[in-house]
Amino acid sequence: MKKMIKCTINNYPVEVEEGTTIIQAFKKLEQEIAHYCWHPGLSIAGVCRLCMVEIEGNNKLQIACNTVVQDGMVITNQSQKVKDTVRWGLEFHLINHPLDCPICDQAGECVLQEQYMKFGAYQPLMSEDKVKKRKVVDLGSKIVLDTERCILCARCTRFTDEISKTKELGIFNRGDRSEIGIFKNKPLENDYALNTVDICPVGALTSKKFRFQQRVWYLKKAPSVCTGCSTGCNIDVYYNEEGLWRIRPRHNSSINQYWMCDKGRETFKHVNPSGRLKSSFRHTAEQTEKMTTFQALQTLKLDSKKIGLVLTGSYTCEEYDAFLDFFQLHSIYHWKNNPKNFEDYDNFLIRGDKNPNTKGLLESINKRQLKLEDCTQLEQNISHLDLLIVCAPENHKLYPCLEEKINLFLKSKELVWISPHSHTLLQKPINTVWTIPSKTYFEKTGTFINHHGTRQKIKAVASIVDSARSLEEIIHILKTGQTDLTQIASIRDKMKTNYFMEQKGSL
Amino acid sequence: MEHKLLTEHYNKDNYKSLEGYKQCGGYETLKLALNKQPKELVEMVKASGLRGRGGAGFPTGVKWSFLPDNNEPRYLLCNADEGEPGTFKDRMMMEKAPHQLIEGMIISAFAIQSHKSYIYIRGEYTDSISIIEQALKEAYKQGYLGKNILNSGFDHEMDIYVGAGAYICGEETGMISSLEGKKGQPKLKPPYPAVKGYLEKPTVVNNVETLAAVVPIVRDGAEKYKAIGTERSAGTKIFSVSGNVVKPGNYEVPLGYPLMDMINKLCGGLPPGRKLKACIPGGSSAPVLTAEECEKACLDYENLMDLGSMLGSGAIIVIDDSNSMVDILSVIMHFYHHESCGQCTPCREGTGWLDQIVKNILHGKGRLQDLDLIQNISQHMMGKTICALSDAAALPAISFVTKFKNEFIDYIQQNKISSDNLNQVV
Amino acid sequence: MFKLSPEGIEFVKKEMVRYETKLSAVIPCLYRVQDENEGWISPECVAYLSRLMDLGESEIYEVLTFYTMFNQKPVKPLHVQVCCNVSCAMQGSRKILEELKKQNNSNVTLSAVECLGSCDTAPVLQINREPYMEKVSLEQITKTLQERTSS
Amino acid sequence: MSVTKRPKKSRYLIPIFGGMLLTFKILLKNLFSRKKMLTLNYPEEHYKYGPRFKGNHILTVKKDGSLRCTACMLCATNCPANCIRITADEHADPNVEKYPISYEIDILRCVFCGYCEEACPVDAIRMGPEWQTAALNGSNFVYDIKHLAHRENLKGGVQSVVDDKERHKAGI
Repeated sequence: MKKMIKCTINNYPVEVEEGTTIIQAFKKLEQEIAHYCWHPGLSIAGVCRLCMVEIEGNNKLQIACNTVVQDGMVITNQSQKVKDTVRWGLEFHLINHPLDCPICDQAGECVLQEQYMKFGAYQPLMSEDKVKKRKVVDLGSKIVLDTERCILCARCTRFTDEISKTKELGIFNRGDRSEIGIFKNKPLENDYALNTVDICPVGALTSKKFRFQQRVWYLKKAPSVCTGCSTGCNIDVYYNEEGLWRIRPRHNSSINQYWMCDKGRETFKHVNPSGRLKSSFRHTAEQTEKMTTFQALQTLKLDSKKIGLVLTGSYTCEEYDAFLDFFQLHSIYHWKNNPKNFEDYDNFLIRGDKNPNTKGLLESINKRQLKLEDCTQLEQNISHLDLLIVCAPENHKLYPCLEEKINLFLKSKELVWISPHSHTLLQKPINTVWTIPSKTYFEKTGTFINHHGTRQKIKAVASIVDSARSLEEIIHILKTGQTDLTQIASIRDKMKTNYFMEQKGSL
Repeated sequence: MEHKLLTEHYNKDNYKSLEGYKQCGGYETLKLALNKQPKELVEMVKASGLRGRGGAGFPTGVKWSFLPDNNEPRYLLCNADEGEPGTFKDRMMMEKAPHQLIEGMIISAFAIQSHKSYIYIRGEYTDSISIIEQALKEAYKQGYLGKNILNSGFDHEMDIYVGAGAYICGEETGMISSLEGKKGQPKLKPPYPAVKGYLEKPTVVNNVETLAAVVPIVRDGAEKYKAIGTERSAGTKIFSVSGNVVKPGNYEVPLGYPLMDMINKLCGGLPPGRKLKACIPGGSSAPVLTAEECEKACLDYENLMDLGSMLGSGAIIVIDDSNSMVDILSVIMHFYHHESCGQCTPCREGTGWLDQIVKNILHGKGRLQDLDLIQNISQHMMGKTICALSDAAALPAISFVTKFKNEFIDYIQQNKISSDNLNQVV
Repeated sequence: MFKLSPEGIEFVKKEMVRYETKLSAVIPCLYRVQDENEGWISPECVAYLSRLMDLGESEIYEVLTFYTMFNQKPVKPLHVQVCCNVSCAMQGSRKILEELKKQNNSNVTLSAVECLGSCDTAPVLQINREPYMEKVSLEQITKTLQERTSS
Repeated sequence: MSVTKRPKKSRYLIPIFGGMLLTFKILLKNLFSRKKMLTLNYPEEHYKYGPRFKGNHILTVKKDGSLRCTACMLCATNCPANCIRITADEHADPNVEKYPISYEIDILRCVFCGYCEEACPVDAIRMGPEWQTAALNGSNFVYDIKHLAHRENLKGGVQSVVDDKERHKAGI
């Protein structure tokens, strides 16, 4: 326990831990303070010179990011002196900054824009020519750089130095000729490179994939948990009525801090309606029958059959519980994305287990003292089964062994394939195959348990495919023969009180 | 009158060799110092009132006493990256008396108990580099450096590091960055170098002249040194006089020496027929003094501070009436624009902006409101950055524009082009 | 393809252990590369040095572009650096530079540099990394350049 | 609510005749001096609106004939009728950077408020003098770039007065 000290910020008394910098105290109090170079996840650079504060008894203004709060300090950034300085600081930032906000992809979430509106001078004094620098510089397959828009806050270079430790980026030249760049033949291609785009306060670094796709003010964001691997990074999903557009990390000090990997940022594409399984089908060798999910579940005969269940780690704990409670199962199999590197870890965020809830699956199994076999065991047992239910992965791309496994599943007498996506192999089977659309993480509410055992709750944001049902809902239909979904909500509420008491990183 | 404390033997040819230096009593002080307690030496330097001769004028003994009291390795760095326009004293000292610097450094290193020191020399000084290299070799050979110096049990290694052309490396933290092999960008303070400097270890950075001055202090005692100069500016200082004087050069005088005496008596006055127009007393970053102010000026820290200028590195640039102040300011502004490291925004953008405005005025494209703008920009550059380079750019800009406003207005209103000998703008 | 001479490689190895950190050796090594590569450092040299010293290319490139004494473009055998700061400018150094530019000597690269620290002997210039030429006049430098060009 | 007292039945005749009188007066006037007639023989004759009239949209072009539009989507954002759809893409020239590969206005949804024109930072969209949106059944009422910038009436496109060089110098 650190010692707490008292100080006054803009006339509000506040108590902070010893060693806190002034800017952290400002953030804690939610007081506005202009800044570019300071980022809570990076070292202090102190170069933008905007977070100026006046400390009582000190004639000279101090930067808040590198000044530690001392007991009894009286700090303000509301005085005229500070306001003038900030206004001029912005003026200095803008004299060589191009005024191409209409083209710039950052417009709308640009810190420079925001802070100019709040603190700026509105009366440009510069009448001389701006310094011209390179535009649309290719930094590799992921990122585009505009050196003119760069305000040299050095966040990105600090990121590559300190967090990814790959050191691709550097600030070359000096004075107002300085520019961010990479060395000729070494592109910015590390697994975390796109974080530099997030932390760039202006539109200097933009992601090639997202660039010019949407203006950010058309997008809404929803908090969620990344389903790309078992780390369970906290994310914000940006979406609008046309679909999902991008994923950015959300701060969680105990899991991903401020970062996420570039692979995780791609885990929104499978959620979008194109390519989703839009209704249930019953494929047989002779014909394909389209039906609603409700119909399909009504027609499905489960009585007195030997049922095998294949589970992947992409479903929520609630779904596993519902499934395992309902069925009388002959055997349960765990389908891993890639058994060889399943335990891999790059010592930062990326794990080989490409499922968000493998821990949750194991927990549900262990709670019921069931036996979970590896998917390789299925080969021998498949002939004993009457019906095989496969809760397939949500994101097929993360499963390199997908086709091989589908061919195995197709050997069963009857196959129920529950997934947001279908597969061409399933459409021309020898025996009967049911494909039932399930929901993605964006459409369902539930709990994921990450690799460290942290429970994280996700919340349904929008309905994307109407006919899709979560496993819970499927069980509900099977149990009651009704599609009344309000009942599920009550079950969920009950579970909430049971499960989410001590969770961290909740939404 | 000159007071030759450091430069006493500079006219001797063999003074730069170890033998010559020893003949003039060299390395005797070191023996004296090694018999004292390190703490005693720090107190001695503190008592002598020696202040940093590089520009900032911070009391040297006080700087040394900031070092934390622990067993961490600590470094002594000698700042020989002399880049301030108008300054050339360090070059002379290194070329004429390398052993004086080395002796001063060994004593200082002993005082702060540092076992490793570097002399950071700017890359252009090829002569100085070879002379110091030679001198270090000699000193190692004679056992003044290395393990167990003069059987005192004190070890010290000294090496040189050659810069590569960046003014900002003359700033102490910039120099540390450069020495670490990075860009010479100044570091955030706090932590100060005395706590976390070179490689995050406690570090003391001192100017060549400061370190050399430790020798006479230890030799003659603090009292004697303190008696020279004025009450608060003790000791002698080497001034580099350049510009429009008959005999430019380095002159060692006690602090508090009148500026006009320096110009007229020691430097032989201005070229015949010329009149004093202005004088920059402390290198290009010091605010300029008008001819009237020069009459009142004495060369010490306080007096110049009262006149709104500063002693800086002691580089006196004398400007006569044949020069255009607009042109000189444009040269100075170009310098700071060129040398800004580009780290802090106000300096990076401000120096370029000032440079452009002054150039516009020089080329007859100025506007009257530009004069206010220069002052405004400068005002908001001062004290807003990590190091003092933006102050160094802002101070001359403000002083030139206020003190020689009419000349600037002339340029703006009459589109006057600069005087003949300065008309080539690079 | 640029390569250091065996002595050069030896030098780099030595410098790498001379200072407390390997990074400190970057500046001396860049000097060495510049000397062996006809007075300038190409990106290729940086890539080579980064392999030799096992440092990131951009780390070395940052240093290279920060300091003015490293040439990023090819220079002629005589790199004449004329000081154009206050004291020298007052003594007409800019005029000398201008005149030298007009002479258009094909063996000479001209550049204006900041204070060389020899203001008492203004105007001052430096050819390559040799000792300064002090109190130069246009005639004197023209003559020197002609002599050295012909030899 | 105001209540007017109804006149007696017989009194209606007087204003009816008054009205008839006026009608016939104008009829006769128009018959004899057709120049002073107020109505137009649409569609043979067209009314000429003032230059500020906000009619059908025009996308202005640069000197080389390419669109001035930078696809900033401010018009689409401001459009109260939600009738503008733009798809942006990367331009080969780094100074242009972004341009629309498709720009569609659903003219039947448009309310001709002129907000798109107001919002445009580069004078790329204007509302021109044309006002006829009528067309036959089955016509395309979603105007594309070809129609908006290069339709025949525009005679090779409308150039904006804003100078590109000046604009680029200012960093826009």
